[in-house]
Amino acid sequence: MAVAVKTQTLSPIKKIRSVPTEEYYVPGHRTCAGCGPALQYKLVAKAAGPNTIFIGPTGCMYVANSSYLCTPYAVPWIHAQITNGGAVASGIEAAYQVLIRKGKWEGELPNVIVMAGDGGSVDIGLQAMSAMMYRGHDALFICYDNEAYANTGIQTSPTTPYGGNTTFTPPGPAIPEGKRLFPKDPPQLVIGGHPAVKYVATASVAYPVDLINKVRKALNVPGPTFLHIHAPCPKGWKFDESKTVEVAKLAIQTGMWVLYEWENGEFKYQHKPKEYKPVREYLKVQNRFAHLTEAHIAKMQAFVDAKLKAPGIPVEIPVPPPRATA
Amino acid sequence: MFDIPKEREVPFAGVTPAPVGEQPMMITGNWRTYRPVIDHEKCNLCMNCVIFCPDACWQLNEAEEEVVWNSKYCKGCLICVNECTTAALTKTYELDFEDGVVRLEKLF
Amino acid sequence: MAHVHEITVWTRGVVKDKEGRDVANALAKAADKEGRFTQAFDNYVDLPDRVNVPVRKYARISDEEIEMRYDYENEKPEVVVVVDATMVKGMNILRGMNKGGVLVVNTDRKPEDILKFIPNKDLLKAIACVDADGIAGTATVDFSGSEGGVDAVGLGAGIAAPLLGAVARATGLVKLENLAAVVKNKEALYRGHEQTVVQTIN
Amino acid sequence: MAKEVTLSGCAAAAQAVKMAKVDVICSYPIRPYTAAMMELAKMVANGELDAEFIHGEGEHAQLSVCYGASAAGARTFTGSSGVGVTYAFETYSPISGARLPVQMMIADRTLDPPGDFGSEHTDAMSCRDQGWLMGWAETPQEAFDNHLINYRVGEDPRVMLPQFVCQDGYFVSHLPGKVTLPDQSQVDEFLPPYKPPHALDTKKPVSHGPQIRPDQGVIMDLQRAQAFLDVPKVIRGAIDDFNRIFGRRYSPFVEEYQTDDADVVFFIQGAHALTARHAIKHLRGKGLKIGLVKLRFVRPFPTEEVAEALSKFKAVGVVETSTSYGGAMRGGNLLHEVRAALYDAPKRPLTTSFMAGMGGEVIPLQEFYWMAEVLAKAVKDGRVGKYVYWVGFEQAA
Repeated sequence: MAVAVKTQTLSPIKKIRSVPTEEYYVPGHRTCAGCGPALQYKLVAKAAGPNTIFIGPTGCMYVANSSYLCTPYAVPWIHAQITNGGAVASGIEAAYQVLIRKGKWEGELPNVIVMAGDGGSVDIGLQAMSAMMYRGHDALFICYDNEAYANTGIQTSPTTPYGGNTTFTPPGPAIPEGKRLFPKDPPQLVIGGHPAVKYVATASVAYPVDLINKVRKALNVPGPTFLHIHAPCPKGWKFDESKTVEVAKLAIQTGMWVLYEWENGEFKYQHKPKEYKPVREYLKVQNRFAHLTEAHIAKMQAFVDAKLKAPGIPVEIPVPPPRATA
Repeated sequence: MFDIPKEREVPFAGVTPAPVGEQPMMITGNWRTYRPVIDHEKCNLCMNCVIFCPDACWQLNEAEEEVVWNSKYCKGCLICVNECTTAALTKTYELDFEDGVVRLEKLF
Repeated sequence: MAHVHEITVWTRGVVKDKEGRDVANALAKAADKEGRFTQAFDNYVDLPDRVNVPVRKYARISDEEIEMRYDYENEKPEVVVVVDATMVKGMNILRGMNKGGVLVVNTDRKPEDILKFIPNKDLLKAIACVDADGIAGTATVDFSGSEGGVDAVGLGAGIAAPLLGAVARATGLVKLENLAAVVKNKEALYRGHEQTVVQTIN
Repeated sequence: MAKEVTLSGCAAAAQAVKMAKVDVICSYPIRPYTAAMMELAKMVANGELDAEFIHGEGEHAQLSVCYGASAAGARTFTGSSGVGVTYAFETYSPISGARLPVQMMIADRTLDPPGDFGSEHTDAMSCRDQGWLMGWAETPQEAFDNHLINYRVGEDPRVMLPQFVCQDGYFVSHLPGKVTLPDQSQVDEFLPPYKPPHALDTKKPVSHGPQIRPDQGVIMDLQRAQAFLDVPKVIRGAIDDFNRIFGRRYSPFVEEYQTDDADVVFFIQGAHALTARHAIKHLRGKGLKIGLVKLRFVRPFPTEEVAEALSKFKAVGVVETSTSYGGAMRGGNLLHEVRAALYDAPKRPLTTSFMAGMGGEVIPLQEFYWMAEVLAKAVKDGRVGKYVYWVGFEQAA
């Protein structure tokens, strides 16, 4: 009886020059000029290679990429509802398991990758993602985080930072900070309750070699894995589209985003700055934070300071006022 | 059978073939207001433009040892100009060039 | 059927999306003031807009009730406004135009510099060039008026204002004073009107 | 060798799914369909069935898992009841639009509030316009057979549509009945292996379900509409083969009982047809010329067959176990379809609808007698009193 296994080992790379030249996310898609999520998609597809199936829950990376009966995916790709990326991936992985076992399909178990936005991962898609991880399917769930429902015109999501101006959290005299709630922590959500998951990491478009290596490691590790990828959105965050990588880098330099790996219970940091810049540096380059006052910024700095103590440590956040809206 | 004009046919169940190399049905070179222009003399092949382009519009030509720009798809975001380590890339207004015309009859 | 003046505005998603919409909306509002029948809307298929993507905004003006309301597109524009001049390289912006139309372009260049990129320029009666960026300085980026929302910022604070001045000058479709009544940056509107270079073609 | 056993509808469904050599099963518990999954879980645990058995985290996930697995080329099975059926609602149209022949068993249950385990067809009927085949079984035997017939029809290259295979909760799903289990070789002869036309295959990459424009959306709608125009022919072929291979005598769409000289008939789908037959036997003993027309597929609705069958009679009583609040017929779902089918018939019978078995109550013989009385009176008066009667709660008008 054939057993569905991956014998492949995707090897790590050391430098930018060693990044594979083949593209599996090809030019010709309707994503924004300077799109962070598109950039991470390109890198993920390169890292994973041809033996890959992408599942694309609804979001920018569905609608903008597959606009009007054409797609940029050189490997098999399937649309999923925004609700069910994890479940569709489960079905595909299970199908390959049984089809290989029964001799109905010959070849290696493919890399099954869900490419979900923040909403499709930790908001409406959370249930399906969690179940995929609980059941132990051999699939990689990627949350490309542009910190809003960008496809529908920039509405707040559970990862939109405190103080973010979105079309559902506009600042106004009654709610001067715009978004009042502090964000969910997706990797901690995964680590916290899914014993089948042995590898979780955060990544950023600012560090492509690190990102590629994390994708490869996640695909080499058997069972479900999770990557949380910071993907700045020039439209939603309102910065010049040439600054996507610069903004991503600033997030790491200010501690707004932390690069780490979690493997079998151990945390390891990557590209950790020796000294963090003030959060203000990050906020001031994005117009979504233009309305914030000194008091708001101080609140945000306190949140980041607490968070930087260590991943996984619960952050004491200022309790939002009782009538807080998302 | 329904009478579906040839030009309006849609593949069965909307399943479409995967593109090879580029997606010819979504040409994006007409998105640019500015284009990156390279001075190969200054380029040290740091590869930042290649790695950071969301649209894969910079590729390394190994034989020629130089990076090559794809005018047909470049949307003009200029991340490459911003991330260029040697100032080999400069932002230049698209109307200064006669080439790079992608005249689509219809959008999409 | 009533004659409907169709105005198509070509602009770029996100960065100049609101400005393009402002041009269409302001033309319709100004014509409203003249007691005419009007429509102004985004092309639904172009949404959601992405940074730099070509998108279309439409206005329709008529002296009688306009019977087409749900058509996504202007089939036969008689005025085409280009908010970003580089779009002339990318699209057949005059598609559907009958002979005798007018093209209004936001550019600091001369009409002939633009016309060389327009192979079907013989459709045009005139081209009008105005340096709207130079006059108004900036483009307003705001999403409140997109997706059927109500604009919370106001019309014509940015480059739409001089472009509207140019449209009035080149077409006479709406009166300048009615545009002035609906546009925020009135000075830019007037300067646009004054500084527009109109070149007659046919 | 074929053998006769006693099985509930749930157990019979599981046997059929096993003999169909299904590849991926996704379960989630809800009464009353659950036993089908319990049976399949045992078969997998015992090594009788080689399938991936996935515990979904809800009905939405069940259908989503099957969507993915079917797209990857696997034969899939899932099922649900009541509010579980409606919880998965989002997934139905994407599955039929993607033309994936997922099979879903529905053992009917009322929709809340409040929780009621009783059988009503309202759960399944509320999904009838999602591009799935849909039909009911009267007995565990018919349930067994329908699962095989539906795989065969749904996976036919001319069809490629998902299937709701329905049986009344409790009445069929829980009550044991005689089932003739065929030989595996018979099933293999009837049901070829699933050959997906465009599986997600890394060797032949394709994109499934890209975004489309409105002018492309209508063409996709036309594709499904065409499939539904083509499917009756495929069903007829499948039923012919089924009858030949398994020695049954199914009609593809409508089955008639005691209709040769009938003046009035019950029109019905599912379990209660069984009681209706007995009621008819007794009513005939009293001299009433009454018969039964049973519907086997409500999607595709066999318009011509229904019109032809029903236009012979003076009055038709549609016995419904579902309702449409505020509908044109004041409640009768099937009556909408029946009257629409009869509209162009040269001779139209009187029609009315009976809300019977609602809430999952039994429809006793007496209620069928009462309905027969209403029909007889309608014939005598030359008119029906009402579009809909809630049986047991109102007088014959």
